[in-house]
Amino acid sequence: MKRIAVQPEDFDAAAELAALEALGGGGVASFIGIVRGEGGLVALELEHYPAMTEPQVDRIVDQALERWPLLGVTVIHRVGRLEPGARIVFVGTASRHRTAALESCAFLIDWLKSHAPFWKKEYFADGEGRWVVARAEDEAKAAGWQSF
Amino acid sequence: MKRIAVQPEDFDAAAELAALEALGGGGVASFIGIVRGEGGLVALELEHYPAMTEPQVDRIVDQALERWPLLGVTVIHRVGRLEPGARIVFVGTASRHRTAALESCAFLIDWLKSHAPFWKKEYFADGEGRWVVARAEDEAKAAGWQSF
Amino acid sequence: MALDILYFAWVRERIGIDSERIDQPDSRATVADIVTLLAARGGGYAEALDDPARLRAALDQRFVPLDSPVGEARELALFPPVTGG
Amino acid sequence: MALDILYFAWVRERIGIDSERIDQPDSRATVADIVTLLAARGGGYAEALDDPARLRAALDQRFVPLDSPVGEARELALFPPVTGG
Repeated sequence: MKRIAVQPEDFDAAAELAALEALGGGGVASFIGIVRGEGGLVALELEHYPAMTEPQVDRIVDQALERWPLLGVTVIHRVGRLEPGARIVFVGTASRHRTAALESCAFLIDWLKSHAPFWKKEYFADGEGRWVVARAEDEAKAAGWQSF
Repeated sequence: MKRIAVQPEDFDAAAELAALEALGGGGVASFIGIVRGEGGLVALELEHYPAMTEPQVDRIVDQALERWPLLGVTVIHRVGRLEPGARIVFVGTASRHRTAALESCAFLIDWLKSHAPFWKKEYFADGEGRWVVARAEDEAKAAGWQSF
Repeated sequence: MALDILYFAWVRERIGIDSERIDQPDSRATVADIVTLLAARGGGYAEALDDPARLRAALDQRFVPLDSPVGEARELALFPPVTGG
Repeated sequence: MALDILYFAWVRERIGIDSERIDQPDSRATVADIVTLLAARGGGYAEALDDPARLRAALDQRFVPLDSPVGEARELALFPPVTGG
Protein backbone atom coordinates (compact mmCIF):
# COMPACT_ATOMS: atom_id res chain seq x y z
CA MET A 1 0.00 0.00 0.00
CA LYS A 2 1.29 3.41 -0.97
CA ARG A 3 -0.75 6.45 -0.07
CA ILE A 4 0.47 9.97 -0.75
CA ALA A 5 -1.54 13.14 -0.28
CA VAL A 6 -0.69 16.84 -0.38
CA GLN A 7 -3.69 18.81 0.78
CA PRO A 8 -4.84 21.88 2.74
CA GLU A 9 -7.29 19.77 4.79
CA ASP A 10 -6.51 18.09 8.09
CA PHE A 11 -6.33 14.31 8.13
CA ASP A 12 -7.72 11.58 10.37
CA ALA A 13 -4.66 10.01 11.99
CA ALA A 14 -6.73 7.18 13.48
CA ALA A 15 -8.08 6.17 10.07
CA GLU A 16 -4.58 6.34 8.56
CA LEU A 17 -3.19 4.13 11.33
CA ALA A 18 -6.09 1.69 11.03
CA ALA A 19 -5.41 1.26 7.29
CA LEU A 20 -1.75 0.47 8.03
CA GLU A 21 -2.63 -1.87 10.90
CA ALA A 22 -4.96 -3.81 8.61
CA LEU A 23 -2.07 -4.84 6.32
CA GLY A 24 -1.15 -7.82 8.49
CA GLY A 25 2.36 -6.73 9.45
CA GLY A 26 3.54 -6.90 13.01
CA GLY A 27 4.27 -3.22 13.44
CA VAL A 28 3.09 0.23 12.48
CA ALA A 29 5.29 3.25 13.11
CA SER A 30 4.11 6.81 12.67
CA PHE A 31 5.24 10.37 13.02
CA ILE A 32 2.95 13.38 13.23
CA GLY A 33 4.38 16.90 12.90
CA ILE A 34 2.48 19.71 14.58
CA VAL A 35 2.69 23.53 14.39
CA ARG A 36 4.35 24.85 17.56
CA GLY A 37 3.00 28.13 18.86
CA GLU A 38 6.31 29.42 20.14
CA GLY A 39 7.63 32.97 20.22
CA GLY A 40 4.24 34.49 19.50
CA LEU A 41 3.72 32.53 16.30
CA VAL A 42 0.13 32.91 15.11
CA ALA A 43 0.29 30.92 11.88
CA LEU A 44 2.47 28.97 9.53
CA GLU A 45 2.01 29.29 5.77
CA LEU A 46 3.15 26.27 3.78
CA GLU A 47 3.97 26.97 0.14
CA HIS A 48 4.81 24.17 -2.28
CA TYR A 49 5.56 23.47 -5.94
CA PRO A 50 2.34 21.77 -7.00
CA ALA A 51 3.56 20.09 -10.20
CA MET A 52 6.57 18.66 -8.40
CA THR A 53 5.40 17.89 -4.86
CA GLU A 54 3.51 14.62 -5.27
CA PRO A 55 5.93 13.10 -7.81
CA GLN A 56 8.83 14.01 -5.55
CA VAL A 57 7.20 12.57 -2.41
CA ASP A 58 6.42 9.49 -4.49
CA ARG A 59 10.13 9.11 -5.34
CA ILE A 60 11.06 9.42 -1.65
CA VAL A 61 8.47 6.78 -0.74
CA ASP A 62 9.81 4.49 -3.48
CA GLN A 63 13.28 4.80 -1.97
CA ALA A 64 11.90 3.72 1.40
CA LEU A 65 10.12 0.77 -0.25
CA GLU A 66 13.37 -0.30 -1.91
CA ARG A 67 15.36 -0.02 1.25
CA TRP A 68 13.05 -1.66 3.80
CA PRO A 69 10.60 -4.58 3.60
CA LEU A 70 7.43 -2.52 4.02
CA LEU A 71 3.80 -3.55 3.60
CA GLY A 72 2.55 0.01 3.48
CA VAL A 73 3.60 3.65 3.52
CA THR A 74 1.39 6.67 4.02
CA VAL A 75 2.60 10.26 3.67
CA ILE A 76 0.23 13.17 4.08
CA HIS A 77 1.60 16.71 3.95
CA ARG A 78 -0.60 19.73 4.44
CA VAL A 79 -0.16 23.06 2.63
CA GLY A 80 -1.61 26.53 3.13
CA ARG A 81 -2.21 28.40 6.37
CA LEU A 82 -1.94 26.37 9.59
CA GLU A 83 -2.41 27.54 13.15
CA PRO A 84 -0.53 26.44 16.29
CA GLY A 85 -1.58 22.94 17.29
CA ALA A 86 -2.53 22.01 13.72
CA ARG A 87 -1.04 18.88 12.17
CA ILE A 88 1.40 19.49 9.33
CA VAL A 89 2.52 16.05 8.30
CA PHE A 90 1.77 12.38 8.85
CA VAL A 91 4.20 9.61 8.01
CA GLY A 92 3.14 6.03 8.69
CA THR A 93 4.82 2.74 7.81
CA ALA A 94 3.79 -0.89 8.27
CA SER A 95 6.14 -3.83 8.27
CA ARG A 96 6.59 -7.33 9.62
CA HIS A 97 9.66 -5.95 11.39
CA ARG A 98 9.49 -3.18 13.95
CA THR A 99 12.95 -1.91 13.05
CA ALA A 100 12.01 -1.57 9.38
CA ALA A 101 8.85 0.33 10.33
CA LEU A 102 10.66 2.67 12.73
CA GLU A 103 13.72 3.32 10.58
CA SER A 104 11.75 3.93 7.40
CA CYS A 105 9.47 6.32 9.28
CA ALA A 106 12.52 8.31 10.47
CA PHE A 107 14.02 8.22 6.96
CA LEU A 108 10.82 9.50 5.38
CA ILE A 109 10.43 12.46 7.70
CA ASP A 110 14.12 13.36 7.36
CA TRP A 111 13.90 13.21 3.57
CA LEU A 112 10.64 15.13 3.40
CA LYS A 113 12.36 17.91 5.36
CA SER A 114 15.26 18.19 2.95
CA HIS A 115 14.09 16.70 -0.36
CA ALA A 116 10.48 17.78 -0.90
CA PRO A 117 9.54 21.19 -2.32
CA PHE A 118 7.82 22.81 0.66
CA TRP A 119 8.63 26.20 2.18
CA LYS A 120 7.39 27.44 5.54
CA LYS A 121 6.67 31.06 6.40
CA GLU A 122 6.00 31.99 10.01
CA TYR A 123 3.60 34.79 10.93
CA PHE A 124 3.75 36.55 14.28
CA ALA A 125 1.32 38.61 16.33
CA ASP A 126 2.79 41.87 14.96
CA GLY A 127 1.83 40.78 11.46
CA GLU A 128 5.39 40.13 10.46
CA GLY A 129 6.20 37.15 8.26
CA ARG A 130 9.52 35.30 8.24
CA TRP A 131 10.62 32.49 5.96
CA VAL A 132 11.94 29.53 7.90
CA VAL A 133 15.62 28.98 7.15
CA ALA A 134 16.69 25.45 6.25
CA ARG A 135 18.81 23.94 9.00
CA ALA A 136 22.20 22.49 8.17
CA GLU A 137 21.35 19.83 10.77
CA ASP A 138 18.39 18.66 8.66
CA GLU A 139 20.56 18.43 5.55
CA ALA A 140 23.10 16.42 7.52
CA LYS A 141 20.44 14.11 8.90
CA ALA A 142 19.10 13.37 5.43
CA ALA A 143 22.62 12.93 4.06
CA GLY A 144 23.29 10.44 6.86
CA TRP A 145 20.86 8.00 5.25
CA GLN A 146 22.95 7.87 2.07
CA SER A 147 25.68 5.90 3.75
CA PHE A 148 23.23 3.87 5.81
CA MET B 1 3.06 13.47 30.81
CA LYS B 2 3.78 9.86 31.65
CA ARG B 3 1.11 7.26 31.02
CA ILE B 4 1.70 3.56 31.59
CA ALA B 5 -0.91 0.84 31.39
CA VAL B 6 -0.77 -2.96 31.43
CA GLN B 7 -4.20 -4.33 30.63
CA PRO B 8 -6.12 -7.08 28.85
CA GLU B 9 -8.36 -4.52 27.07
CA ASP B 10 -7.65 -2.98 23.68
CA PHE B 11 -6.75 0.73 23.60
CA ASP B 12 -7.85 3.68 21.50
CA ALA B 13 -4.75 4.64 19.52
CA ALA B 14 -6.39 7.83 18.24
CA ALA B 15 -7.12 9.06 21.78
CA GLU B 16 -3.58 8.20 22.88
CA LEU B 17 -2.10 10.13 19.95
CA ALA B 18 -4.43 13.08 20.55
CA ALA B 19 -3.26 13.33 24.18
CA LEU B 20 0.37 13.41 23.02
CA GLU B 21 -0.37 15.91 20.24
CA ALA B 22 -2.01 18.24 22.75
CA LEU B 23 1.25 18.67 24.69
CA GLY B 24 2.48 21.45 22.39
CA GLY B 25 5.59 19.71 21.04
CA GLY B 26 6.34 19.70 17.36
CA GLY B 27 6.33 15.95 16.93
CA VAL B 28 4.62 12.78 18.06
CA ALA B 29 6.11 9.40 17.20
CA SER B 30 4.34 6.14 17.80
CA PHE B 31 4.71 2.42 17.36
CA ILE B 32 1.88 -0.10 17.45
CA GLY B 33 2.65 -3.82 17.65
CA ILE B 34 0.05 -6.20 16.24
CA VAL B 35 -0.44 -9.98 16.42
CA ARG B 36 0.55 -11.53 13.09
CA GLY B 37 -1.54 -14.47 11.96
CA GLU B 38 1.30 -16.37 10.32
CA GLY B 39 1.91 -20.12 10.11
CA GLY B 40 -1.61 -20.94 11.22
CA LEU B 41 -1.39 -18.96 14.46
CA VAL B 42 -4.81 -18.68 16.05
CA ALA B 43 -3.92 -16.80 19.24
CA LEU B 44 -1.14 -15.34 21.30
CA GLU B 45 -1.22 -15.61 25.08
CA LEU B 46 0.70 -12.89 26.92
CA GLU B 47 1.79 -13.80 30.43
CA HIS B 48 3.42 -11.23 32.72
CA TYR B 49 4.72 -10.73 36.25
CA PRO B 50 2.02 -8.47 37.68
CA ALA B 51 3.91 -7.11 40.69
CA MET B 52 6.90 -6.24 38.52
CA THR B 53 5.49 -5.22 35.15
CA GLU B 54 4.31 -1.66 35.76
CA PRO B 55 7.26 -0.66 37.99
CA GLN B 56 9.66 -2.07 35.40
CA VAL B 57 7.97 -0.30 32.47
CA ASP B 58 8.05 2.84 34.61
CA ARG B 59 11.84 2.51 35.00
CA ILE B 60 12.26 2.08 31.25
CA VAL B 61 10.12 5.16 30.62
CA ASP B 62 12.18 7.12 33.16
CA GLN B 63 15.33 6.19 31.28
CA ALA B 64 13.80 7.56 28.07
CA LEU B 65 12.82 10.76 29.89
CA GLU B 66 16.38 11.17 31.17
CA ARG B 67 17.93 10.55 27.79
CA TRP B 68 15.68 12.64 25.51
CA PRO B 69 13.85 15.96 25.97
CA LEU B 70 10.33 14.57 25.94
CA LEU B 71 7.04 16.24 26.75
CA GLY B 72 5.16 13.00 27.06
CA VAL B 73 5.47 9.23 26.93
CA THR B 74 2.69 6.67 26.71
CA VAL B 75 3.23 2.92 26.96
CA ILE B 76 0.30 0.52 26.86
CA HIS B 77 0.97 -3.22 26.86
CA ARG B 78 -1.79 -5.76 26.66
CA VAL B 79 -1.79 -9.13 28.43
CA GLY B 80 -3.92 -12.26 28.12
CA ARG B 81 -5.23 -13.94 24.99
CA LEU B 82 -4.96 -11.96 21.74
CA GLU B 83 -6.03 -12.98 18.26
CA PRO B 84 -4.36 -12.20 14.92
CA GLY B 85 -4.82 -8.54 14.01
CA ALA B 86 -5.16 -7.50 17.66
CA ARG B 87 -2.94 -4.73 19.00
CA ILE B 88 -0.35 -5.84 21.56
CA VAL B 89 1.51 -2.68 22.43
CA PHE B 90 1.42 1.09 21.92
CA VAL B 91 4.42 3.32 22.46
CA GLY B 92 4.00 7.05 21.87
CA THR B 93 6.37 9.94 22.51
CA ALA B 94 5.99 13.70 22.14
CA SER B 95 8.85 16.14 21.84
CA ARG B 96 9.79 19.52 20.39
CA HIS B 97 12.33 17.59 18.31
CA ARG B 98 11.34 14.94 15.82
CA THR B 99 14.57 13.03 16.33
CA ALA B 100 14.01 12.82 20.09
CA ALA B 101 10.46 11.57 19.53
CA LEU B 102 11.51 8.95 16.96
CA GLU B 103 14.62 7.71 18.75
CA SER B 104 12.95 7.44 22.14
CA CYS B 105 10.05 5.55 20.57
CA ALA B 106 12.50 3.04 19.04
CA PHE B 107 14.38 2.79 22.35
CA LEU B 108 11.20 2.13 24.31
CA ILE B 109 10.00 -0.67 22.07
CA ASP B 110 13.46 -2.26 21.99
CA TRP B 111 13.68 -2.12 25.79
CA LEU B 112 10.16 -3.39 26.33
CA LYS B 113 11.08 -6.41 24.20
CA SER B 114 14.14 -7.26 26.25
CA HIS B 115 13.66 -5.63 29.67
CA ALA B 116 10.00 -6.01 30.63
CA PRO B 117 8.59 -9.22 32.20
CA PHE B 118 6.27 -10.43 29.44
CA TRP B 119 6.24 -13.88 27.86
CA LYS B 120 4.41 -14.83 24.68
CA LYS B 121 2.93 -18.23 23.92
CA GLU B 122 1.67 -18.96 20.42
CA TYR B 123 -1.31 -21.25 19.82
CA PHE B 124 -1.86 -22.96 16.49
CA ALA B 125 -4.87 -24.51 14.76
CA ASP B 126 -3.89 -28.00 15.95
CA GLY B 127 -4.23 -26.80 19.55
CA GLU B 128 -0.50 -26.85 20.11
CA GLY B 129 1.09 -24.09 22.16
CA ARG B 130 4.67 -22.92 21.77
CA TRP B 131 6.54 -20.40 23.91
CA VAL B 132 8.18 -17.70 21.80
CA VAL B 133 11.95 -17.86 22.12
CA ALA B 134 13.77 -14.59 22.84
CA ARG B 135 15.80 -13.52 19.84
CA ALA B 136 19.49 -12.75 20.26
CA GLU B 137 18.86 -9.94 17.78
CA ASP B 138 16.46 -8.27 20.21
CA GLU B 139 18.96 -8.50 23.04
CA ALA B 140 21.62 -6.98 20.79
CA LYS B 141 19.29 -4.17 19.72
CA ALA B 142 18.53 -3.26 23.31
CA ALA B 143 22.21 -3.51 24.24
CA GLY B 144 23.00 -1.15 21.37
CA TRP B 145 21.28 1.69 23.23
CA GLN B 146 23.72 1.36 26.13
CA SER B 147 26.55 2.85 24.12
CA PHE B 148 24.30 5.28 22.32
CA MET C 1 13.50 -16.53 56.75
CA ALA C 2 10.82 -17.34 54.18
CA LEU C 3 11.42 -16.73 50.49
CA ASP C 4 8.57 -16.67 48.00
CA ILE C 5 9.49 -18.21 44.68
CA LEU C 6 7.53 -17.34 41.53
CA TYR C 7 7.70 -19.19 38.22
CA PHE C 8 6.68 -17.87 34.81
CA ALA C 9 6.14 -19.17 31.28
CA TRP C 10 7.60 -22.64 30.58
CA VAL C 11 9.40 -22.68 33.93
CA ARG C 12 5.97 -22.46 35.59
CA GLU C 13 4.48 -25.05 33.22
CA ARG C 14 7.25 -27.61 33.78
CA ILE C 15 7.24 -27.22 37.54
CA GLY C 16 3.46 -27.26 37.56
CA ILE C 17 2.88 -24.48 40.12
CA ASP C 18 3.18 -20.72 39.85
CA SER C 19 4.61 -20.02 43.29
CA GLU C 20 5.73 -21.56 46.53
CA ARG C 21 7.39 -20.53 49.77
CA ILE C 22 10.67 -22.02 50.90
CA ASP C 23 12.93 -21.50 53.89
CA GLN C 24 15.83 -19.45 52.68
CA PRO C 25 18.93 -21.60 53.22
CA ASP C 26 21.42 -18.81 53.93
CA SER C 27 21.47 -15.09 53.13
CA ARG C 28 24.81 -15.59 51.37
CA ALA C 29 23.20 -18.09 48.97
CA THR C 30 23.01 -16.87 45.39
CA VAL C 31 20.09 -17.22 43.03
CA ALA C 32 22.07 -19.95 41.26
CA ASP C 33 22.45 -21.84 44.57
CA ILE C 34 18.69 -21.86 45.01
CA VAL C 35 18.17 -22.95 41.41
CA THR C 36 20.53 -25.89 42.05
CA LEU C 37 18.70 -26.74 45.26
CA LEU C 38 15.32 -26.76 43.51
CA ALA C 39 16.56 -28.65 40.44
CA ALA C 40 17.81 -31.39 42.77
CA ARG C 41 14.17 -32.17 43.58
CA GLY C 42 14.03 -33.88 40.18
CA GLY C 43 10.91 -34.29 38.00
CA GLY C 44 9.46 -31.06 36.67
CA TYR C 45 11.93 -29.07 38.76
CA ALA C 46 14.89 -30.72 37.06
CA GLU C 47 13.23 -30.27 33.67
CA ALA C 48 12.64 -26.59 34.28
CA LEU C 49 15.82 -25.66 36.07
CA ASP C 50 18.62 -28.00 35.00
CA ASP C 51 20.06 -25.55 32.46
CA PRO C 52 20.64 -22.25 34.29
CA ALA C 53 21.90 -20.62 31.05
CA ARG C 54 18.29 -20.65 29.83
CA LEU C 55 16.98 -18.93 32.97
CA ARG C 56 16.60 -15.36 34.05
CA ALA C 57 15.76 -14.10 37.53
CA ALA C 58 14.35 -11.19 39.50
CA LEU C 59 14.77 -10.46 43.22
CA ASP C 60 12.01 -8.35 44.73
CA GLN C 61 10.83 -7.42 41.21
CA ARG C 62 14.23 -6.38 39.91
CA PHE C 63 16.15 -8.31 37.24
CA VAL C 64 19.41 -9.72 38.64
CA PRO C 65 22.19 -11.95 37.31
CA LEU C 66 22.03 -15.54 38.57
CA ASP C 67 25.18 -15.10 40.64
CA SER C 68 23.54 -12.40 42.82
CA PRO C 69 23.23 -13.20 46.54
CA VAL C 70 19.61 -13.47 47.61
CA GLY C 71 20.38 -11.42 50.74
CA GLU C 72 17.27 -9.99 52.39
CA ALA C 73 15.02 -10.39 49.36
CA ARG C 74 11.50 -11.72 50.02
CA GLU C 75 10.62 -12.70 46.48
CA LEU C 76 12.59 -14.59 43.85
CA ALA C 77 11.16 -15.05 40.36
CA LEU C 78 12.56 -17.56 37.85
CA PHE C 79 11.64 -17.45 34.17
CA PRO C 80 12.95 -17.69 30.59
CA PRO C 81 14.24 -14.61 28.76
CA VAL C 82 11.39 -12.17 28.25
CA THR C 83 9.54 -11.85 24.92
CA GLY C 84 7.21 -8.87 25.22
CA GLY C 85 6.73 -5.84 23.01
CA MET D 1 12.78 27.63 -27.41
CA ALA D 2 10.61 28.91 -24.58
CA LEU D 3 11.54 28.19 -20.98
CA ASP D 4 9.03 28.64 -18.16
CA ILE D 5 10.61 29.95 -15.00
CA LEU D 6 8.90 29.45 -11.62
CA TYR D 7 9.80 31.22 -8.39
CA PHE D 8 8.98 30.07 -4.86
CA ALA D 9 9.13 31.43 -1.30
CA TRP D 10 11.27 34.56 -0.83
CA VAL D 11 12.63 34.28 -4.37
CA ARG D 12 9.05 34.72 -5.60
CA GLU D 13 8.37 37.54 -3.14
CA ARG D 14 11.48 39.53 -4.06
CA ILE D 15 10.95 39.18 -7.80
CA GLY D 16 7.26 39.93 -7.35
CA ILE D 17 5.88 37.32 -9.79
CA ASP D 18 5.51 33.58 -9.48
CA SER D 19 6.37 32.64 -13.05
CA GLU D 20 7.35 33.95 -16.45
CA ARG D 21 8.39 32.64 -19.85
CA ILE D 22 11.74 33.51 -21.42
CA ASP D 23 13.50 32.58 -24.63
CA GLN D 24 16.11 30.03 -23.71
CA PRO D 25 19.43 31.54 -24.65
CA ASP D 26 21.25 28.35 -25.61
CA SER D 27 20.70 24.69 -24.77
CA ARG D 28 24.25 24.53 -23.40
CA ALA D 29 23.46 27.29 -20.89
CA THR D 30 23.47 26.10 -17.27
CA VAL D 31 20.95 26.97 -14.57
CA ALA D 32 23.61 29.26 -13.10
CA ASP D 33 23.93 31.07 -16.47
CA ILE D 34 20.22 31.79 -16.46
CA VAL D 35 20.33 32.93 -12.84
CA THR D 36 23.12 35.38 -13.80
CA LEU D 37 21.12 36.58 -16.80
CA LEU D 38 18.03 37.21 -14.65
CA ALA D 39 19.97 38.83 -11.78
CA ALA D 40 21.41 41.31 -14.30
CA ARG D 41 17.90 42.77 -14.68
CA GLY D 42 18.51 44.43 -11.31
CA GLY D 43 15.80 45.46 -8.81
CA GLY D 44 13.92 42.52 -7.25
CA TYR D 45 15.71 40.09 -9.57
CA ALA D 46 19.11 41.16 -8.28
CA GLU D 47 17.81 41.02 -4.70
CA ALA D 48 16.48 37.51 -5.18
CA LEU D 49 19.20 36.01 -7.31
CA ASP D 50 22.49 37.77 -6.62
CA ASP D 51 23.74 35.07 -4.23
CA PRO D 52 23.46 31.71 -6.04
CA ALA D 53 24.78 29.89 -2.97
CA ARG D 54 21.41 30.58 -1.33
CA LEU D 55 19.44 29.16 -4.24
CA ARG D 56 18.25 25.72 -5.22
CA ALA D 57 16.79 24.69 -8.58
CA ALA D 58 14.65 22.11 -10.33
CA LEU D 59 14.47 21.35 -14.04
CA ASP D 60 11.19 19.79 -15.19
CA GLN D 61 10.30 19.09 -11.54
CA ARG D 62 13.58 17.41 -10.62
CA PHE D 63 16.12 18.92 -8.25
CA VAL D 64 19.40 19.71 -10.04
CA PRO D 65 22.67 21.37 -9.08
CA LEU D 66 23.06 24.93 -10.38
CA ASP D 67 25.79 23.91 -12.79
CA SER D 68 23.43 21.60 -14.71
CA PRO D 69 22.85 22.46 -18.38
CA VAL D 70 19.24 23.42 -19.03
CA GLY D 71 19.22 21.28 -22.19
CA GLU D 72 15.74 20.47 -23.46
CA ALA D 73 13.98 21.26 -20.18
CA ARG D 74 10.73 23.22 -20.44
CA GLU D 75 10.46 24.36 -16.83
CA LEU D 76 13.06 25.82 -14.48
CA ALA D 77 12.15 26.50 -10.85
CA LEU D 78 14.28 28.69 -8.56
CA PHE D 79 13.81 28.74 -4.79
CA PRO D 80 15.55 28.70 -1.42
CA PRO D 81 16.46 25.41 0.32
CA VAL D 82 13.28 23.53 1.20
CA THR D 83 11.79 23.55 4.73
CA GLY D 84 8.92 21.07 4.74
CA GLY D 85 8.16 18.18 7.03
